[in-house]
Amino acid sequence: MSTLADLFTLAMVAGGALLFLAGTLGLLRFPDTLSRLHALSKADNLGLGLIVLGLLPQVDSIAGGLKLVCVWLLAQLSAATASQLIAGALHRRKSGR
Amino acid sequence: MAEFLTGAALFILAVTALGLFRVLRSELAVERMMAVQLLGTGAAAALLLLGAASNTPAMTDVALLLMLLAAFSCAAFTLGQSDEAADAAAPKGDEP
Amino acid sequence: MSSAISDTATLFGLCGAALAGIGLFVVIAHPGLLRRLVGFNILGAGIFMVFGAVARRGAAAGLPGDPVPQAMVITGIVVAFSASALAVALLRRLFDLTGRESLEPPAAGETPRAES
Amino acid sequence: MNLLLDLALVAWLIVLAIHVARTGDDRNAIIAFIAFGLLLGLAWTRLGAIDVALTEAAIGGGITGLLLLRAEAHLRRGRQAGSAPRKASGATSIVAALASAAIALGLGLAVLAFPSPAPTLAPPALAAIDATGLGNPVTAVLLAYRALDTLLEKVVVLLALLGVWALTPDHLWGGAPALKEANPPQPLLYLARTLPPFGVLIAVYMVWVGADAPGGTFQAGSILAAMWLLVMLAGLRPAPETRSRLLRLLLVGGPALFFAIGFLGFAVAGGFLAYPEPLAKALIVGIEAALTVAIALALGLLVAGPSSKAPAP
Repeated sequence: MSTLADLFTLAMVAGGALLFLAGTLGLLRFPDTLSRLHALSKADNLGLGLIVLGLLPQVDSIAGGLKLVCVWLLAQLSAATASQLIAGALHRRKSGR
Repeated sequence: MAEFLTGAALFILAVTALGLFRVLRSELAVERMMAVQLLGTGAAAALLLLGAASNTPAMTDVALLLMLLAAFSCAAFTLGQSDEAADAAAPKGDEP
Repeated sequence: MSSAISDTATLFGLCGAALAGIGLFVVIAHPGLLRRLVGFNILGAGIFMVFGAVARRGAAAGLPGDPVPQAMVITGIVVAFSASALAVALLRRLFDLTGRESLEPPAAGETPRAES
Repeated sequence: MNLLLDLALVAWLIVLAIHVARTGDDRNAIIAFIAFGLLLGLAWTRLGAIDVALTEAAIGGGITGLLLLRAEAHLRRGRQAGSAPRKASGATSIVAALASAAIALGLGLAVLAFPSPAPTLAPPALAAIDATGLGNPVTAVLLAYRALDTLLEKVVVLLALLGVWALTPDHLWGGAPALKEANPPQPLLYLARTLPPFGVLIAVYMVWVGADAPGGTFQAGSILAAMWLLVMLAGLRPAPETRSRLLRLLLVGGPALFFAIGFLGFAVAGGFLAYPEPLAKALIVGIEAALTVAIALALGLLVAGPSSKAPAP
């Protein structure tokens, strides 16, 4: 375990954690629901992505690394469809009234 | 290193959970569901970090499962919403 | 190390006790049956967590916990889910037949809905 | 840092539970309960019980949420305006609070009074594990040492399903439950096409890895059930008719195979559910595969509820 890899992990994980903070702030502070949704999906994907990237040097088997990447890919898929679904529900609510 | 990773997990969980608690009082059910989504992603990130910190690779599987089902619960939620919209559009008085 | 384990176990055991109390409160005090069902699930989660504390304290021989209570909790979760599904089906039937979603007697003004 | 994380988790769990108790809106309570399920999964990993965490994540975070949200939507749709459930009276609340506080206190005292060298069955569970050919002690408990419990639990799930089906009105008996949305949104269709392949892959992985690492039939079964429900919700596949022979055969197949192997134990190994040693692992994996299918079907049908369409002639 080289110090360089450790430093990389440190930087990436810290960046990811900050993005989660940014996402939450966006969720609480942005003016309307759609822009909150926007902030949320950015933080989700990028934050988790950075953390996965940062943890990759710490993994000791190829299967473990693949699983980490799979978690991120699934997060991409589910975040994308989830925000579409939420936005669609919001849209229908507005136009239904 | 393990301390740092655990600390990062705690930080992410704290941030997302506090966001959830603020939003739970919100008017819009949609926003609550968004906060639950964020908590789900945060929980998955925390699981990955904790798994790396305590050297238990099986925790990655739990994160995998959370991510797989995150979209699922969101879909379940929007189903109720779409019913509401359909009801608003349909004429009233169709008693089953 | 072992004192840290028993600290964690005690902490989550107490949490389980509190959750069981809150769940029980919802089951008794809330009139809506759906909410009672959620309370029932919280009550179950609390009890399972006390079990988890027992399992954690039984960590030995290189295992993170005693596998026997853990296996019991897994069966318990599945059974609790089945019971919840049965309860939901009963509630939906009750609601379709009578229009009520609680077990309290209907108020004077309400008329029971006729079945289709 | 670890203690701090545990404390925070405990605090959030309790806050969410209190929110469920206090909030006025049922849907709000259910959303809080889904978040509660997520955090509960995390708490189980802190207790060193990853198998339980997987089960909780699959059931508590996934299909229980769908079950409750569908029920809530049904109630909301049929509710007449202005007939919101009445609040509990003050006296009831106080009595309930006292009773539940007493129970919580009693449980808490019991937790504090646990015997100090904790009794454990971990060493005997590990000592006999070689005979089963498994590597995961929890799977060994579920399918070898206490296989009778698991078998009875399967029967309980089937009984619950019978109970749900028994609520079908007479003229609809044998028909299919209505799950499909009237007008499924486009992203749901996309999700129902892309997610199930991943889900099936992960479920197979869970069964496979369950022999030696955390995972197993229950987790895999609930994932499969969730994926199946997703496909039915989007309307890509119709829900099966409950009178279908094949469906009933598959439902009963898992427990029946379990019973058959159990009785075979009398003949070959001298006891109910005793596995002959060289075949133990093969038999266990076979039972697991059949049980996974049966559990997935049973859980999916439990969520789908009684049939609400008359059977096709």
